[in-house]
Amino acid sequence: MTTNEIHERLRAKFGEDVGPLSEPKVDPFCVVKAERIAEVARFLKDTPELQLDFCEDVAGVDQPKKNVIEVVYHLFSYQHRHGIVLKVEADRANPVVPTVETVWKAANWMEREVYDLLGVVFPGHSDLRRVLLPDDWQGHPLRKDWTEQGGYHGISNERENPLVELRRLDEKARAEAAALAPKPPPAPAAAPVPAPAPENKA
Amino acid sequence: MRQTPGEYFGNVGRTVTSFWHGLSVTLSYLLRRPVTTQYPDRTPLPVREMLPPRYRGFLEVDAGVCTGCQACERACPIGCIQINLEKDAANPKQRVVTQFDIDEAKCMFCGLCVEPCPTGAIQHTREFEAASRSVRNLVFRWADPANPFPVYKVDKNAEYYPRAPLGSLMRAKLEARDWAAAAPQFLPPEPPKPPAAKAPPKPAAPAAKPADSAAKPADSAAKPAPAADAVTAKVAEAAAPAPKPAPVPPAAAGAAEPTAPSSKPQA
Amino acid sequence: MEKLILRKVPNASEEMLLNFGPQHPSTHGVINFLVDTDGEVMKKAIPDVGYLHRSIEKIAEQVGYAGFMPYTDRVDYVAAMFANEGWAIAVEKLLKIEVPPRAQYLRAIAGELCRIASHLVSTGTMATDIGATTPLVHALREREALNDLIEALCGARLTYNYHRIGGVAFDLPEGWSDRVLRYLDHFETLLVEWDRLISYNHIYVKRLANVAVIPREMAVDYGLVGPNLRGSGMDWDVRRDVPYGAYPDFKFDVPVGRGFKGVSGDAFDRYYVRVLEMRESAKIVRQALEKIPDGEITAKVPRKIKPEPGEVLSRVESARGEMAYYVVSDGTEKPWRVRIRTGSYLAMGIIEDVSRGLMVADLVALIASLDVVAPEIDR
Amino acid sequence: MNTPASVSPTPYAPKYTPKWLVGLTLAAAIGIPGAILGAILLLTPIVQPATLDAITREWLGQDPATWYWRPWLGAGMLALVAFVLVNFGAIFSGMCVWYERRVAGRMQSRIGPNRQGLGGFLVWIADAVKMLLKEDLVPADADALVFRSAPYFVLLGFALTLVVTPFGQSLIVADLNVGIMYITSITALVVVGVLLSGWASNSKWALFGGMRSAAQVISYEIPAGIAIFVPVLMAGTLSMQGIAAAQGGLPWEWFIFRNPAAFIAFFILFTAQLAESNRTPFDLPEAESELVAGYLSEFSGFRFALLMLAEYGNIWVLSVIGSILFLGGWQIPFVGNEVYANLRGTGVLPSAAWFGLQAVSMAVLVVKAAFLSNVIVWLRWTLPRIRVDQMMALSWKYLVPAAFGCFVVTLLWEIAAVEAPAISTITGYVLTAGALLLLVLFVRQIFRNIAAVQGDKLDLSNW
Repeated sequence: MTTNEIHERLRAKFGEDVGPLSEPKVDPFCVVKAERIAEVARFLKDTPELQLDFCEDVAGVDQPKKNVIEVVYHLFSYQHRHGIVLKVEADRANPVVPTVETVWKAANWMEREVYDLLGVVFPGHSDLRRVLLPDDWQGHPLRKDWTEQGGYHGISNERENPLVELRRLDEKARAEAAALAPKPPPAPAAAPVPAPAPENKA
Repeated sequence: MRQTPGEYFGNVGRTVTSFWHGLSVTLSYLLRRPVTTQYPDRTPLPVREMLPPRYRGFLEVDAGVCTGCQACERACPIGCIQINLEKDAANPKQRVVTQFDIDEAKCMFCGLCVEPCPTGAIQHTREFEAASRSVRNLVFRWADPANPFPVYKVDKNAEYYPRAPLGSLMRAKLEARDWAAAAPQFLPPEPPKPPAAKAPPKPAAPAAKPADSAAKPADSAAKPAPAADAVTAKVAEAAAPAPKPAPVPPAAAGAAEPTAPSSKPQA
Repeated sequence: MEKLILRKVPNASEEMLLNFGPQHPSTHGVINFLVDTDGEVMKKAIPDVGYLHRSIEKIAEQVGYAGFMPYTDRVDYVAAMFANEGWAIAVEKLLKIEVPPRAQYLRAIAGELCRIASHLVSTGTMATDIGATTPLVHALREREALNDLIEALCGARLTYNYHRIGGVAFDLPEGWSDRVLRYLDHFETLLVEWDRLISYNHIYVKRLANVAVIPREMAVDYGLVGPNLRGSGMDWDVRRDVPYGAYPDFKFDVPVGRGFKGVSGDAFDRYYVRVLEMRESAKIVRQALEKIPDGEITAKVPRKIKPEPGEVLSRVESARGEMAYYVVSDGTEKPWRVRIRTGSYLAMGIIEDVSRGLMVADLVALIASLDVVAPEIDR
Repeated sequence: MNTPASVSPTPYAPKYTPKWLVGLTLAAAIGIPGAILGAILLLTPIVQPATLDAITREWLGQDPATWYWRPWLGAGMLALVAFVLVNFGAIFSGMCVWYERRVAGRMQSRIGPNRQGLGGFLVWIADAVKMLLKEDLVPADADALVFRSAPYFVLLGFALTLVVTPFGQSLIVADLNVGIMYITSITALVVVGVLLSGWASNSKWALFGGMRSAAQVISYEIPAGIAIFVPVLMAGTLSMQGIAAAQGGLPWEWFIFRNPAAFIAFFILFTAQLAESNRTPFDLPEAESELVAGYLSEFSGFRFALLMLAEYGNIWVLSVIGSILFLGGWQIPFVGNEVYANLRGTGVLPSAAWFGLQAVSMAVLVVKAAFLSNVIVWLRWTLPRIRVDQMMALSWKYLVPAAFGCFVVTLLWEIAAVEAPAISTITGYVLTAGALLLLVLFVRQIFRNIAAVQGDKLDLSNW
């Protein structure tokens, strides 16, 4: 069964709650209303001739332009060797998507990861905890507007960049060399010198 | 659980037979030659010379054939190469490289910088031993800021580029260095007033994380500093495999072979 | 905060909470298992991952398409070739590039050699976790020989970075295929010795057979992939069923666990499926070397990799099962979102439910038989 | 390399062990065990009460019955011998560690220790020195007193067994008439020490290890105890020397081949003693991949060294027990027990020829014990570890019934042997021939293994 046929079955069952199939740029997908996703998933898995028993991937994508967070479900059927991509769009302010863990156990950990990294809440999930990040982590890093918190429990995440520092030393030495007669690069004085931004970075 | 007599005595029998095989295999290894080599001091050759020619060791730059095109700098995903070009004070037409630094501590030896190089000036050597007391000493400087080297003019109909034998320059550097040498003393950090001056340390920060496996979750997803965008944008445009059949990708593998015939993998 | 609460030892009870890791000889990598034990029997074991999280998916949004290739090495550094391949295939799908056949074959050769190397680590650590020290060293010895071959091919032993978008980086070195064939002759005979050394050892069989059984439906439901899925009796292999690259050209069997020593889906099946897969990979490498075509090793790729907006999922059969790259492009030079779906991550999801009622020693066997690799879990 | 710059300026030359170190290694390898065994050879006959009495009477001119210092003389001599024996245990365990690492390396296609002296032989001395220099760490929440004392229980359980383990025909500190029972009871001290160390460490891994060890040792005492009674029945005595004297120097005169039940009982005893000394496949108490180091987790420095000493010393003890009970012990072929008595001479001290013969008997015993130790090491690097429940099942469902069966069969066998002594002799010939056949087949199997793997060949270089 092709993706189009699966999509038609969905439209027949759920009507307008299942959006149109996107024009196949690379992989076509269809947008499903968030509140119906659990039923859609149950339908896709239990219908014998669909039988999408393999929840291959549950991924979250942050779309600030559309002000939504997409949760993408890649479904596949070992039996019939066909698949379909579903998308659920959740509001960025408070993203809430019903869990499909009850349909595919595989969704358990993948939804946990989506919650962890994008902050999508899945009501009904058995244990919605952070997976990859520490429990006391602030924010959800895969959101586009996430800003790095400086260090973690006093552990700095800054590393000096010797390349830049060496350039600063060179600038200083050459400035002095230009000022006075040429002499070997002196031991660094304490005076901070404003280094111009490297041109390839600016 | 209950056992039939067959299972009961079958267990004994299988145990005996399987031990017979296993013990005979292990004992037979006493009569075979071990495969380990006694690194570093009991090998027939220095280990660097037993490595295959394509081995991706420390990066080496031959200033003699460097065109100063900065393709390697753009190709590097983590920005461990830094090149600074200026006009020569003597004749303004001549551009000179005042800084060509490679931070081997940050380099992940992916070889992406070697491919876009038009002349094969930057290549991976088979050197891998540069233990150093200070990580700052792992920055290899291929241009002397005091007297910068002029960029190399490529002439179109040259058969080959006069590149020094691969590894010779790096070997010389390593022979000269002292592993316990004092680290260069850096200038104190500046006041964060000019944003441009604060920016440079940033871009490497997010990208450098996977290089050191000790990365903390805290490092997850550093916000891309504006400078990072600039760097990585250049990466994307330049890191594609060089389409023109310049002697580069062959040179990456081939340059070592003529110069190092005895370096065929011994294994 | 629940994880922190879990760490509290329950007082005034017969039960004991073991922090099985993060530094433990038999958690492969840095994983923590919160094991609730009653004597030698486990109530349950709760995996606690994330110690190796390096935010590779976030990094992908900041380095370009080509620049991300070295990072994929770090996703699963025991079998980096497949992460490379998955990323390359995904971007090629986005760019609609046709990879030249010689590059396809080179990818297959490198991948299968890498699969053997990875399975060697898996089976060897399995034996060590069960308590036999010698097989691991034998396996690592063979892996070193394979690493020498791969090193001669792509210049690195661990983080290969061999694939490029549109092809591969290097062609075969001269005399290399003869070395590979000579090695495979040695390796196939050595697999027989391997079975005699450890696979059929009665203690080993008794430790693994009928232990940590995962029925087929459960395996599918929990999204197990690769050898773990096949060990549960599911006859599925992406290389054969969703063909990619040069795999349609090769003839090879897909070993499936049908209860070699116990019931289907037990730890021994998952282990032995890997042993059999090594043989199949050797067969594939032989065929590929035999009929590798001439020609280019890289397709024509624009210097600026700038795919049109769209999204794609690429599936490759990694050593730890199906590895899927979900890439969303917004038309710029940097991917908008990269999602790496790895086998180990989902395999961790099943441990809590399978571990109920096992013994502590069986937890070790379970972890080893699922062949989880910490960096692939945490990415 | 024809690129001059890429080779190091100094021509490359591999560095190998210097000559003087080779000499030192050989001296240590021969001198240390030679000295300790020689001391045992000389001292053990002297500390026998009879000899001491004779010395007191003849040389000191005192009546041993009344002389006040006589007990102190005996005590002093015994203290000296005890010192020698403990040192022997330490040296044996040290050398066994080196040997095990070396053999393990070879079995794993490695070289093993190779830096400290020739073949890395001095590594065990270096290890000992290192362990003595390490900090003697006691965990903060550990039960300090018990934690500190536990290793001594283990050491005691090992060292006391050396009192009745013979080194030769009369090279034994005290030939107790209940020698073998004494050993089985004393070795129970080891489990006390292990249990204490597991408990006192206040570490979950250590606790696991201690409990496992307790369960294991106690349940394997039983098959071991029953199996021991097979040679006891055949010899009619409990004394180690008596059991050894009841056998002969030639293989078909050994108890293991004298009746089929004994043949099985030997393996039962061997297995059970493996379990008692926590060796693979029974190393559950220190299962590295499950319990990080088991009851050893929290120990360091000197106490760790003591535990290791006891563990490896036990290898010697159980090898000696096996060879004494079943493999003819110190019996020299074609040398009957009366020869020793004839050579003894009438002097206060035995004659030199007697000492020579004792040395030969010691050599015979050491060779047999070394062979068994070798087998133990070899097993460790081949076999996986069994699970706890399987360990219990093996003991109670397999070994105990089998051992008891052997016991009963031996009982009947001995009754029959009284009627027809020939059956033991015939069985001896038959079983010896069978064992030889197995040996030949095994060697053949080994060479087949090497030939089976493409590209591997018999190669003894780089030993």
